[in-house]
Amino acid sequence: MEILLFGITREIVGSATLKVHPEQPIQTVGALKAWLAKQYPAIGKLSSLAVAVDSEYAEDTQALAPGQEVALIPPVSGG
Amino acid sequence: MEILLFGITREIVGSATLKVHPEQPIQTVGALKAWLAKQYPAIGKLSSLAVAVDSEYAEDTQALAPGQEVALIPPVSGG
Amino acid sequence: MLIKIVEEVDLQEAYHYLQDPAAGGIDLFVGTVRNNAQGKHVVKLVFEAYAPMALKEMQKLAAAAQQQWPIEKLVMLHAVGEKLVGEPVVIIGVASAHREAAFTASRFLIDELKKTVPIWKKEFYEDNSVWVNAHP
Amino acid sequence: MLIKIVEEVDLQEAYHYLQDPAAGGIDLFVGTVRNNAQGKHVVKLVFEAYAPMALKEMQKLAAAAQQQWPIEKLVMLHAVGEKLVGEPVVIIGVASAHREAAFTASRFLIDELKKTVPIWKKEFYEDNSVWVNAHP
Repeated sequence: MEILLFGITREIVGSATLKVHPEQPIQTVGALKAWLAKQYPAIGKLSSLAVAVDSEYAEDTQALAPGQEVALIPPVSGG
Repeated sequence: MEILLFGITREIVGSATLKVHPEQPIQTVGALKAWLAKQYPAIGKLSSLAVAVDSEYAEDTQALAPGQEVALIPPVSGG
Repeated sequence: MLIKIVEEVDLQEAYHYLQDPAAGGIDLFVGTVRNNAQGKHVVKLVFEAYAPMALKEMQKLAAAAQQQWPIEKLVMLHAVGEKLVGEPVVIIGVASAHREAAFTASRFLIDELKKTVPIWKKEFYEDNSVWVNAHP
Repeated sequence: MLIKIVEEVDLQEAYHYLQDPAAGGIDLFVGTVRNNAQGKHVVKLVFEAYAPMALKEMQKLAAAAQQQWPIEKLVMLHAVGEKLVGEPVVIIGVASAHREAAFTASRFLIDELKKTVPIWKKEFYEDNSVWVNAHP
């Protein structure tokens, strides 16, 4: 699974995409968030973290499947 | 006394200024309004009529004196 | 503050004036000639002002807004003369550190301008014309 | 509706698009770079967007505004890249028959844009920089 990164998450990871190769497959958005917070403690310290699947905000319970575009959405600050 | 006219009052009177020569001197703003409504019944039918003295809205009780700039202010509709 | 009665209001002039390093939000309201009034087809409008008094009244409104909200810059421009459908007639602009004040003050200024500033609008329809607000 | 993510937002483009014979009021909100944030002197901002999703989210907000208010035309433009103090970053514009809807819908659109649209701002001060809102 490849994840698009923006803003502070891009800086924390150090690249604009993150290839995720967990030992066990990550099945849901919530599981992805938990895995990321473990791998990158700085991500766990953000004031909030959302995940977008195919460019829509996704609930923690949403299933992840191959072929989807997955992106991390740290707290937005446009405008 | 010469009065500046705008909008519908200019059209009712047919000129941009009105020279007022009443038989008896007009002492106040209220008296001027009453005199005008008598001379020009169409002015009396406006939804409201204000008078400005030296380019400030004037109360009916305000005294009129020579040398002032007096203007009729029919209902405004700018913007 | 920039307060003027002009032949043509100019949005770029207003925006240029409003730019300010301390402003984070600029609200611009542009009143334009609508093709329809009370169900009648509008052909054009003609605006007339008692200019010295209109400027004074606009300056009073600007001062009242500056007392109520933290304003960096403020613009009030009003056109006179003939205006066709779609053309701009009035521009209100407020620059403030935060958008709340910019929106609220703009709204206040256009609402009050319509109530007190001695400017008159004649609406021309296809078959007649009328001074707006003149009669009940 | 005109919804774009661009290098430079253009007020004339927004106003040109918003002109409409049925519109009597056009509200334009311009968000600009302020020289100060939480008491710190701001040197510049850098904006980054997840563009495909940001456009989708802006379109959803525009659709929500059109459902709530009678809107003739609607514009949402947001810049990305480096912006200096005083420069415009975002333009929201609403044209409506009456000014009430134009003001209210503009305010709604900028408020909601700041909450949900995936765009990020990094503030650069004289001695450091920070992603806005990232930490509690």
